[in-house]
Amino acid sequence: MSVLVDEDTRVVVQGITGGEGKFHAGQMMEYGTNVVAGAVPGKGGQEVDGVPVYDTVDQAVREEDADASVIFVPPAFAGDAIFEALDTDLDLAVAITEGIPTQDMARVNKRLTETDTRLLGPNCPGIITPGESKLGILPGNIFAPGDVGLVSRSGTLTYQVVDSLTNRGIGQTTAIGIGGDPIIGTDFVDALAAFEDDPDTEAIVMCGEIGGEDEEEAAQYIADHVDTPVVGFIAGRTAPPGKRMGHAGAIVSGSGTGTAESKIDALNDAGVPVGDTPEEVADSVESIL
Amino acid sequence: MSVLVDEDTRVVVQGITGGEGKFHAGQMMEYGTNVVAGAVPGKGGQEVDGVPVYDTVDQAVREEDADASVIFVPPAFAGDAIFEALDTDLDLAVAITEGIPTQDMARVNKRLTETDTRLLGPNCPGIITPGESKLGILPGNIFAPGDVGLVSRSGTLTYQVVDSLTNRGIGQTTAIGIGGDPIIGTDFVDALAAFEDDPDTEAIVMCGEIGGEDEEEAAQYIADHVDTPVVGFIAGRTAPPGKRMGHAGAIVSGSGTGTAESKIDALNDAGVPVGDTPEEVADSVESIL
Amino acid sequence: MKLHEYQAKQVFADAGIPTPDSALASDVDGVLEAAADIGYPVAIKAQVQVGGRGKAGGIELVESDEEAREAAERIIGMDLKGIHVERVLVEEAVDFTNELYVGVTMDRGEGKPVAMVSTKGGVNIEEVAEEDPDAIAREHIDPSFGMQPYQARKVVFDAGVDRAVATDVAGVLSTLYDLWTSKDGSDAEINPLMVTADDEVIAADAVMNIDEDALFRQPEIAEMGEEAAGGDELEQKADEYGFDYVRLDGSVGIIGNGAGLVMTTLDLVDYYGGSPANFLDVGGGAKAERITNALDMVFSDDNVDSVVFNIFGGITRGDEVAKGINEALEAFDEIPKPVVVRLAGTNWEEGMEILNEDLVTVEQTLEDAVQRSVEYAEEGEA
Amino acid sequence: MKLHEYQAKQVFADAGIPTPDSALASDVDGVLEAAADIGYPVAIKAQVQVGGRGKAGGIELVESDEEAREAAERIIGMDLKGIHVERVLVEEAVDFTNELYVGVTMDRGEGKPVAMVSTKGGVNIEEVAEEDPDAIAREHIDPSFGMQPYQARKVVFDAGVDRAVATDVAGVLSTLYDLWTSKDGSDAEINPLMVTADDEVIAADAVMNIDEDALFRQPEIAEMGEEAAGGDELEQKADEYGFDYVRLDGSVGIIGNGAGLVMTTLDLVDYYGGSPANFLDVGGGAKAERITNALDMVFSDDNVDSVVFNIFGGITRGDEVAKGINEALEAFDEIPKPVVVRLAGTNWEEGMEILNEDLVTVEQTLEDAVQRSVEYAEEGEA
Repeated sequence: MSVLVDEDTRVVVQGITGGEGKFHAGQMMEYGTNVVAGAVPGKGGQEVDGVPVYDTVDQAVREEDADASVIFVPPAFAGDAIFEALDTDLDLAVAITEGIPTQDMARVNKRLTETDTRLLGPNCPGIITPGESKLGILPGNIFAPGDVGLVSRSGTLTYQVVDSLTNRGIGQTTAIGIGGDPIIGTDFVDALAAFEDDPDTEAIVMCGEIGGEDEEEAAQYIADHVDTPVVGFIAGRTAPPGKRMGHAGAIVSGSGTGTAESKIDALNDAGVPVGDTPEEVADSVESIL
Repeated sequence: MSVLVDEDTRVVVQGITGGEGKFHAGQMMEYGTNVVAGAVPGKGGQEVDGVPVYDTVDQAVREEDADASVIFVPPAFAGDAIFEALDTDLDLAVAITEGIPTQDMARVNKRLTETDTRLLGPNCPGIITPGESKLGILPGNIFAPGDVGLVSRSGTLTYQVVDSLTNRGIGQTTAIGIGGDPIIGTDFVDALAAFEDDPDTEAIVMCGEIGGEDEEEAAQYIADHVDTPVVGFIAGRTAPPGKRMGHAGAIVSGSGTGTAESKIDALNDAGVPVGDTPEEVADSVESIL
Repeated sequence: MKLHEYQAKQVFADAGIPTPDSALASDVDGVLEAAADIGYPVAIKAQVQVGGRGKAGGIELVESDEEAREAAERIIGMDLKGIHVERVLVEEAVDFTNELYVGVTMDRGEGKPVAMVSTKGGVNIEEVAEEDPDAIAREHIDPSFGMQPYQARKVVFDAGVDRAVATDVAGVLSTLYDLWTSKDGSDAEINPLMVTADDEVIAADAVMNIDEDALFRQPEIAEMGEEAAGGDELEQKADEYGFDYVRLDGSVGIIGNGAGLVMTTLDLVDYYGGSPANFLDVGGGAKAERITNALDMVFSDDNVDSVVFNIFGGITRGDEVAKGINEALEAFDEIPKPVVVRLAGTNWEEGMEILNEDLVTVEQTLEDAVQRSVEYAEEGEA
Repeated sequence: MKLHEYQAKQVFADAGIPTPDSALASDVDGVLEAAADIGYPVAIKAQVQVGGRGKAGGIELVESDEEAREAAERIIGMDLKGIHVERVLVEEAVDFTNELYVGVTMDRGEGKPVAMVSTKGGVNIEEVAEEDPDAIAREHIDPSFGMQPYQARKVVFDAGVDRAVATDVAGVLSTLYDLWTSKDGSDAEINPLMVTADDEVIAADAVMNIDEDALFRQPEIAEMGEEAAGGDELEQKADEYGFDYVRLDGSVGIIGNGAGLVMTTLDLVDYYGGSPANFLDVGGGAKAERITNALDMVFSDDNVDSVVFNIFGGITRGDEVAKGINEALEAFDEIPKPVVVRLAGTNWEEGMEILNEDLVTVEQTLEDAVQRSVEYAEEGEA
């Protein structure tokens, strides 16, 4: 089994006529994702690789009975594209776009309280249920079906950890990249809840990084609600306070929370082993399964 | 018994230092209303007729444990005053102010979906539980405690109908003036639901008027959910289509709904007798009790 | 408050919505001068606040000075549905291939703004709404966020607007929404929004109604409103006095406080066989002077044969009302029309004491007061 | 992006926030001229992007030409926490009775804007936040509605601001919020907002940081940003190249793709006993030229003794990376520092084939690559 997406997920690609959108729509279809429509204003009636394009997401969802969208729209227009996705009956919208202005995301964040559509991202690699469906830009070939649920704030770190797992023959139920921006939709807690509900997920790997307090909140949530074993990893142990390290979220304020130490302590307190290296994470998972 | 307000209701008066606010706060207290605080920015620390004034509604609510507010604030600032009231733990905010710009009320209307505080009004006479508490500008002396719940879009029409009832010895549980503006908080359906839940309300009088479709919706609600007998009255039978009659809400579009005829038909279909005159309303109520 | 077409067009043009070249004129020379500047053909359009101007002969397309002179002479000064035409807009005639409707208004039932687009523009949109409601695409707007770009596109595409102009039409709609909010509009409409052969869009008409309750924060619009004032002479007077007043065609003049109660009084006049001459709400808390003005209003209406005064005091005080009635009537040597007064509520007893019963007929109940006024009116007509 | 004080003050003043008279100067004559215009006493304030300017000697209050000349000579051209002072703001010295703090920022945990007011202004507000958090009143703002007037008042009254100036302070806060939204601010602060003896408020300092992701729609601010650029020479270079780069003080240069993975690489360098010289994220989908630039960056750092290149390809392709590495290194007669490369993910095999193994050390795993680079660095230091 899996969480959030599977082989039946019907996907609309917002921005399918753009360079990124077209390339990754192709990659997704090659992986087996059921891409049923594209949505690009003014391009309705066209086709991209056999996929019909609509002028609005609403039309695409209604005509093709889509239940998820992936957003490849430049940052200036991505906030609006997310709003458009949230104003439909979609179950899931995955925003890949990096560099969306924070105030646009604050407005999206408010809108999220008013919709039943789940947002993943932005600035995330997407989500993959190995062997079934991938929504986003994750390199499908490093994943393998299996029992481990993975949730991560970082794209390439996810690949690194997954690679370590897959190389040992440990597959994944679903891997979720929640994105590194300060304001995101689905967060660690949401993803952990989804994995906890999935009977096939035997262990969860959670890759966090410095900045914010999401990992601390996740640790509390694990202590209170998660029976599935969790293994953690925190990037940025050596980051100096006050410096922004790439991800907008990855800034250490120096005020005690948000540091790697506080996150690791919180996870350990919740009974979550935290690996010093990606290989140690894989070791821990191996010992659990 | 009563609905929404009773002798225990602790009231803060927004705008208590203004002419209207001061006068009606006095009238309310004279009637027995438990006015515990005033709220006027910059006037915190003062007293009005022994009532302590605070700079913010939040402070007034926290310090005096208020659970309802009455808003006497000029139209230019009333939208903001309502927002302020809705952002507290108050159960009820009663906006008396007439002439609030419609777009301000559209924003308030959105905010109402996000708060647990009930709004009554604006442009309404308020609410009274005879013998216990009055919030607003209704002339207390025409009301008497009793078994009839009354809800009305119009202030003076309410007085007319109540007067007919009281003169016959028929008292009221609570009388609610919902206001005549196109966008209001508590509507007929909300008031009907409250009266239906009140074991002491033996009959309900509902005074509507032309314009909008609230009476039609109320008729449907009565048919579906209200067992308490209801008597109706609709003002504006002789109003020509397309003319605005005082209340911003009282405009007949001429497109079939919103007319007195459509409202009376809808109420009759729901088993509600509609009086041709206020005295006929009183006759009907008398025959029910 | 309704702006004139030329005013609304100016507001739209200032915000960047394409409008035809035009100039305002109030005499024949002005029309000819404007037409020469713009170049024939031009439309000459009466600037009056009535619907169906075209059908009523208030709009004419002309191709020469001769035609322009003829049209100007006919239209300027004409009586259009009761309104005197003082000015015309002389406007570039635009060749079009399509006519769209674009509008923003408040959906009072939902308590939300709504944006509307239709490809059936250029005709009476209310008729379209009734006969073919699906021909109008609608999108409700969350007023806290405002109209999002995708919503403008959505309603435009849903209406079936041609893709070649969809982006431009969505842009016009977004601007219209922004104007509607920033100017406190109640309705903002462009009908038709013309589409030209080379896929340009241009606002051939412009409607902008403003929420009167918001005029205090719209000084520029309020100034336009002074120019835009129109309508019946008595209704203009009511505006000056600040009354909610509607003129009807019966014979019983009606004055009261509170819209619901005044409407009920009208209904009772009808119920007892009379016919209301007007709706006049003096509002809450009226003082003596306001009452005097109200009586002046109603006496000014030649149709009125009797007057019924129905006040149920809440914040309005009976003694103030009585004082106002006395003052108004004592100014006459002879009372022009019989006046029936019914006072109830706050200070009604004080009012009764003050009231000069030589000048008015007093009744205790609403029903009696209305019946008596209907009788007086019948006598007056007889 | 952080604006200079003088730029932020101009933005604030244009929006109607009271600021002291001031002028920018870049030499002694300019300072004296400005001081003469403004009138003594004036403050001379170094315009550099570092905290604690005052304590570091970058701000001086002067009362005469003599003092002004002395201060200007000392401050202009001085090195303030590593930054060369090129300009000073000469500013009217304001007499005050109170110093407030007023700020707007994004609460990332809540995903909402937050407005803050404190009567403990004029000092390091972060210290106040830590030592006496109740001294700062906070109000979260719903970004769909924007800051409501009552919210500005609420946070001002909750902070205990004197009623005599509360309305003015709430007005400044409202303007600050509007600026923060309209200019895509990440932080907007006034510290101190001075209160004068006659109850006027005036912004004695101004902080405005802008969301870099929003600069595309803030052309005026972006232009200011070109002037505002500052910081370490290498970090300026990184800005030009468009890298996320942070300089550290170790000896292992680190290049990778994706913030999380690069941070992990830093952590592993530390784990295996080395010390990172930098954080450098080439981002997603980097092409050969970008890789070449990244190597140029790292080689420019004298502290670097070895380089580890860790790429896990998703949208980044191993062959492009390999091509970039070859191009960068083939330009040297002698490779300046040993480079360890680890390629994984998309097209890693193609990359391995292309890579000139005479110029770099190739490792298959992240752990091996890091360990090798740490060894090289130790050798280099030795």
